[in-house]
Amino acid sequence: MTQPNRIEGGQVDRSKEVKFTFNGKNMRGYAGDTLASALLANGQRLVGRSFKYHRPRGILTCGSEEPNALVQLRSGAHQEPNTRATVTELFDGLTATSQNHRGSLEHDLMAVTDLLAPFLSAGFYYKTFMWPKAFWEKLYEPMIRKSAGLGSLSMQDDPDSYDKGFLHCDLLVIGAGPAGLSAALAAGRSGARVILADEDFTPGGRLNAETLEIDGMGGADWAAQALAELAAMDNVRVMTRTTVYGAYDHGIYGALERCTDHLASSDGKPRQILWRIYSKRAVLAAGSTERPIAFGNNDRPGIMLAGAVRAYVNRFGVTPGQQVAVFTNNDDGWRTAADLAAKGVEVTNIIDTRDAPAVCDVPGARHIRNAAVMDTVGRKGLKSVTLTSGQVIPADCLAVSGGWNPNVHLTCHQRGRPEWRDDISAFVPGRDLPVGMAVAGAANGAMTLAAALTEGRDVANAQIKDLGFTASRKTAPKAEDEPRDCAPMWHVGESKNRAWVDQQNDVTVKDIKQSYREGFRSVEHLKRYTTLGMATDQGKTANIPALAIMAECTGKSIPETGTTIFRPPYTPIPLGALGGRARGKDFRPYRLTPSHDWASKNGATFVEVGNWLRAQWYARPGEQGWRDSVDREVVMTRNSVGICDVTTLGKIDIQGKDAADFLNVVYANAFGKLPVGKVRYGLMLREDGICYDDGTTARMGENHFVMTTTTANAVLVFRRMEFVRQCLCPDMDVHLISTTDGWAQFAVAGPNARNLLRKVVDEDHDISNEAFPFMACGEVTVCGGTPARLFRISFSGELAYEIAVPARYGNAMIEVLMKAGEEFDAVPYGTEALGVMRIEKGHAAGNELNGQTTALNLGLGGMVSAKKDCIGKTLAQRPEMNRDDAIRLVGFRPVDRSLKLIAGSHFINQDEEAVMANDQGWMTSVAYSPSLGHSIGLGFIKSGHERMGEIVRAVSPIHDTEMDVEIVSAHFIDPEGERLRA
Amino acid sequence: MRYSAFKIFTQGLTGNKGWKPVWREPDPKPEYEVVIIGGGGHGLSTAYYLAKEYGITNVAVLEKGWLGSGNIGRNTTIIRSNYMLPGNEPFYEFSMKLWENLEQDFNYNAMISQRSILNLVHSDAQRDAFIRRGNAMFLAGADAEYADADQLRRELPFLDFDNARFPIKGGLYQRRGGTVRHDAVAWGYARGADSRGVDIIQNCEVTGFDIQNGTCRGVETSRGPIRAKKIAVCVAGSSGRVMAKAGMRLPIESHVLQAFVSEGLKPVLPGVITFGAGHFYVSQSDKGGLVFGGDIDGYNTYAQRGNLPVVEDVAEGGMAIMPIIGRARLLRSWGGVMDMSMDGSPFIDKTHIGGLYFNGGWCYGGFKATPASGFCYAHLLARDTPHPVATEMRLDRFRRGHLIDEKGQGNQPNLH
Amino acid sequence: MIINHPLLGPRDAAEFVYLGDASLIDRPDWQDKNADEKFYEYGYLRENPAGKHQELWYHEQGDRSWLVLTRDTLTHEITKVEMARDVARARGRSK
Amino acid sequence: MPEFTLISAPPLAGYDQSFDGVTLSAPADLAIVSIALPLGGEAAAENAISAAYGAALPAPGKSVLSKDGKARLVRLSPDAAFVIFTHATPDVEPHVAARLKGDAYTTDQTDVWTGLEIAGPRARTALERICPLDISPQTFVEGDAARTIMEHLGVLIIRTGDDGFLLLSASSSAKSFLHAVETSIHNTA
Repeated sequence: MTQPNRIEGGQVDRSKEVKFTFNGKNMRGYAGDTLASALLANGQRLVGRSFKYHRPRGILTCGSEEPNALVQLRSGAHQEPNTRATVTELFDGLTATSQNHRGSLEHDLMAVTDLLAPFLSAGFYYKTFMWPKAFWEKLYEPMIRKSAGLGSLSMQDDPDSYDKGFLHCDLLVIGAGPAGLSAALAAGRSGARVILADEDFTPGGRLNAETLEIDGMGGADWAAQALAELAAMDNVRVMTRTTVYGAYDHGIYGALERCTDHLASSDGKPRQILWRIYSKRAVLAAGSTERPIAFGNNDRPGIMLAGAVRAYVNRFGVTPGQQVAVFTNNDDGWRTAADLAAKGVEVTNIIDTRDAPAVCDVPGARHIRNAAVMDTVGRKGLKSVTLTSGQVIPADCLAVSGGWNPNVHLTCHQRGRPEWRDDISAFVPGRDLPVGMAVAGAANGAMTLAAALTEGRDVANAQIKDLGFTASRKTAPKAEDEPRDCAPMWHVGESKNRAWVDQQNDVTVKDIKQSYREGFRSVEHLKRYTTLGMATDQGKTANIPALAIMAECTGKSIPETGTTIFRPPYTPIPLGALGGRARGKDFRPYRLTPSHDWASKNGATFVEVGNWLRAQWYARPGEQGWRDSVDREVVMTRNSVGICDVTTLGKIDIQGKDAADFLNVVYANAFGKLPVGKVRYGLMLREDGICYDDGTTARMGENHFVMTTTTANAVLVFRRMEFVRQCLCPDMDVHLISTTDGWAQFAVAGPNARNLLRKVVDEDHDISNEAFPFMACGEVTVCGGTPARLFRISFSGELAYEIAVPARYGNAMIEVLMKAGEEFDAVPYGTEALGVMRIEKGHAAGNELNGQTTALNLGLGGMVSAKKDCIGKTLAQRPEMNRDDAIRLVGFRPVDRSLKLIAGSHFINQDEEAVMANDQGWMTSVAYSPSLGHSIGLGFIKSGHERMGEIVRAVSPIHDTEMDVEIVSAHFIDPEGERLRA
Repeated sequence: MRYSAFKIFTQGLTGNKGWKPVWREPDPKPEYEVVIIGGGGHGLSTAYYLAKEYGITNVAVLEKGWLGSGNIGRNTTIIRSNYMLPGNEPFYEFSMKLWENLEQDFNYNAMISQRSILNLVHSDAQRDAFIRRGNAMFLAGADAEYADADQLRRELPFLDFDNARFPIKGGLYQRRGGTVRHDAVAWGYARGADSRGVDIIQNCEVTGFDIQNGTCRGVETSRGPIRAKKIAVCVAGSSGRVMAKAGMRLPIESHVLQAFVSEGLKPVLPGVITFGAGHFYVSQSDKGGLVFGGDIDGYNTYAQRGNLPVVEDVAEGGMAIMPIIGRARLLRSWGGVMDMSMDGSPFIDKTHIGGLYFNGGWCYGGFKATPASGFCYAHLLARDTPHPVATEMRLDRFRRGHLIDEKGQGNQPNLH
Repeated sequence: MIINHPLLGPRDAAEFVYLGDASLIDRPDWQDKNADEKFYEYGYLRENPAGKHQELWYHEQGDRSWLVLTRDTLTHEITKVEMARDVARARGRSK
Repeated sequence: MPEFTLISAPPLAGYDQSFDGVTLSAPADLAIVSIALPLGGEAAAENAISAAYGAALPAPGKSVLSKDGKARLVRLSPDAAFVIFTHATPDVEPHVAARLKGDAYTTDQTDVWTGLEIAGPRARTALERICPLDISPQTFVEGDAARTIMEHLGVLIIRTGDDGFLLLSASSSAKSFLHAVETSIHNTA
């Protein structure tokens, strides 16, 4: 197939033909094309349908501001909706399909909505679909939802990978057009570290699209030469295909680099990289965006921005039409006419809104002064335009120029407001720029090439001088100031037919007028009511014309009417890139206990506890489910001995002359008199008096303690203790360091615990009950000299120890413990059995220490020492926290012992209705107790300690069930604690 | 002007030229019975219910910018009543019931869409806590449903069930939860209040309070002094700034919550999904955009913008739980300033200054509360006693030790 | 944001954890006769200014120091960064 | 002879890989002891350190080698430092304590951390993907040390050569850490 609209020239590589398909049609283009330029080359003017009215649409622009030419790119799991053809680099094998139509693109059944347009004006949906009430959810909304949205996700997992990265520079230059290149050259020559980022695959910005000269050479050639110079500098990093999408605090910019989007396959490498750029200074040289003029039926395929038309001709060697008319209110529109004519494209008419002489000579073109386009003909492709005079001009392409808007977007990301400049009839960056940012070139309202080059250099020099660099003395490149006169015209008032302002969201001049009429007059109301500027192009071509039309309605000036600011991102960013590597199992790091390998070889099922993986239970062959394993682990531990990896508990090494005093501040109970060689249970409160954490702290020496925290709170407790140390007690000699990962720690529990340990702990350490009683601790050696720490503490209620060895020996240690325990039928047990045993003992854990309960609630009120201050002491004394009917932690058992208790059920008194006003408390933790042979639970209930033996209802309406339960002591097993002291 | 399909039809035939302004643009009068400071969702709903339910129409709503420019215009549109504590749940369920009848009540289609909200469960402890909450919802007359992993796999096959770092073990549904077209709520209330005689005065900034002998008699504004018997502050996000003018310190910090919307997509999500373990929640708007968010940035700020770490954190959560969204693009992000209170719960109360009332501290629960907040505030203003579902939302609760701390995070606002 | 650590130089705020108003340094005396009221104010009431704010940040992914930043809550401009320990001493928290 | 023996198995023991332009290895027998300077006893502690190692404790964010070149002193914060050296057996803390003669508090940190040495001309390019710090040659000079966060993991990075870095991260997440660094190398290859 030929490329009927391909003409001579341009930067495409004609030696590299590229095959692609659009809606299944085979087409060809060249390397260096965008999908849009290739579609135009192939004569494909109709490329999509608009959002609301399903109007046939073509290509309006040649850049990221494109509202119409959105396609679904690639197929299968790689399908990429809403992709702008104008910035999609063509590659061999590219497939694209059009979006938002039912039936074919050419014959979209939904186009009927266009006929209903009079009834679908701005905000129509707020005024209807209310009757009958039930119809909204059942009929109206599903209908609206089905028609909403443009492209579709594949609904498959994104098959590509993404990466992130961090870059640092003295000066970030955003945009590699003339101003950006000039800025980067100046800064680069001074020796500053420069990053130059540009969204295009060929830097140069408008230089690639123009026929202007710099230093006597073609603009594109000059750009290539400048890039070569920059590339040769060690201190400069040029990043193409990189969009700086957001300006964040203190000189941090977000940037997206598209690494493989121009290739058929990513080949295992990241598709895109999300960079965080730390800059000391930045120069925004983002150029400007041409704005359209609104007139009747101005949305037809073939009606394009004039600068884009000339870009397709000059850069890509493609003419968007064979018979082109130009409609302009400014001098720049004339460049399009002149450039096209020079390339042999027929330009029939130049329709200028101004009553002014020709800007330049355009062979073959008729100059129509003081005129405007009022309407057009050609549903799926422009055929002719009608002027206000009634004259009809045949054309298959209308190049429209309404002037240029500086790309101020990034200047607004920290809520800076642009300012209006009358001389160029446009908003320019305001004074409140992001810190460190300066703006140069067209983005700053320097609308000519010469001005952009000079400003780029000057602004960059000023920025780097601030940083202490000496600016290079090289002068700015030379170019002419091209004519830039502009007489603003925003819409053609004579137009009778709908004139589009926001083409993608189908917002017309009439909608804006209606919005005014209904009182939605502030810019924000206008946007929200009409959806103007809310489409994927973020209103880059629509916002300013809309504002101008609103200004016309209000009779105020444009700046008085308002401004519109932009938010990140500058162009849409794939969520995959923002997520980086955080996918699947890589979402967060894994923390593995030292016995992890052993556990996985011995039937362990693991459970996530924060970032840790812990063995939940160890299944043995023949067991029918987890309950079998857990029951066995509990029974065997209580009968003989069990071993549990408890490494995940936080461990904090505390040293210093004031360490004991320090512990008195952070713990509710007193630690000052804890003897060396002893462990004490500690309760920590938050400053608001609520229980925060608990654990044991061992005194290893006069000035040396080892604290354990819960797994979940290890980091938080450390943080709070540092707060106390540095901010509340700055002159205490106390030092904290985490040793959580340093020690592999195992609980060895059960009547044979000592017998087992006796075989492992070296003989010179006496661990008899007399020498090493309950709550003793000390440094020992195991297995012939390996240093270890031994603590006689018990969570299970059995005779128990925790033994810690350096983590490198952890996997070996559990093997040794199991081997030594063979004669006692030792079992490893997991977190489930641990949980069962602690419930049997009535120990509080995370479900009870949930951040809402006090020491009083937990039955630990007596632990809060009256003799000293501690964090949380005073606020814990507030009256509502000490009510007589405060909830208390107690035990529960089902009256019918065959029933299973439900954690999360609420307690209601007998004969009372199950409503919130009668709520007595809730069940926190439940377990099947193999020791007792029935379900047991812990829970909080009002005045629970005074209600032993009472029967209440445990209701769980979410399960549509309830049962009678008896309030009992939380200590289901060995209430006197004889076992643990054995 | 009553809205209906017929009205749209007749207007359409005549070029849509007969639509009238939805609200007047009155100049402030020198005195009102009630002046409401803040023309956001809560302020406008307060005015609406004052007029409609309590017959008080001599009311002005003073708005510094354009009406609806507060957090009603910058939230993620979710409504739900899936709270746990007695201080909250009856209030939010009252709000839900108001939502359910709102459109017919104020004749404006705010596109209330009860598409369901799902809180994913990733651990047994979380399941226990969610069951407790689901049961509390039932006790307060709301609906809740616990779905196990198999059910979710059938209903939401696109979630990452097989390769997730934090496996999905189930979830707590509230089927009546969902989303609302947020701006339309402000406009509907404004229209309803205006038509009942309330003056909505935009571009009118309160610069000070006229407090004499412990009683507030009016306000100073950028459009002159306005006297009133009762002054009702309702400026969540700016509460600190405004109440400082009355010399009050509050149990509130201002924080920014970022929100995000993707490009428009054909239907992806049935309802709202929250992934607490990954700091991510998402729904899909009627226009097709995925609307999502996560945690607050975490530092005090009044700037309506956030920073990159949270943007990336939110997207990481999204990609981890729902890797089908990788090729959808983030279209826009923005930040709203939240009144983060000391226990994560709000205030609707009198102050110690006579005639001065305070409504704020909504954290990021403000939007769903809009109807009940307005209703209860109107009740308090009209009757001088708290509405029965808002009895615990008092400023003195911290002094008394009565905390409404759903998350159990304590007196650190950025943790709620 | 970037926090210019007094000892370590500029670091991304992502390395830090935020706590709140630096008045949290000024923990009341538990034996004060108005201790209840003072702890209530300490624990719950905040200036929450729109403008300069002194606040506590913890360099968790760094040197574990607590810092007091003076930061503008309207612009996020940071004008001062001090070691919290020094501030605490200056505010009389030495024992 | 004890009945049982324990075999040391640090998480990344023996890891040693070469990629195009980068080598990555887990140093064997890396020993780490933390040193805390007592309040009011800072000068004595610093003197003891100088005496023991023949090098003065550097400023926070810096490290120096001991006079014999066998140990590296890393100052982490005003009152905390690490001494890093090679030692195979789990008895390093008493050794260091003895050398410091009680003038500082010491804690064994060896098993808390896992180490990776990354070196080669492409080391910085790989680290760019995970390290938020400016580690360009002129900014992060030899001996500079910084704790930061990479892929959600706390990391102490020390520049040990022209293009060589020692990375220390928590030993429990060693595999995730290795994966993060390897992925960076792969992604930049």
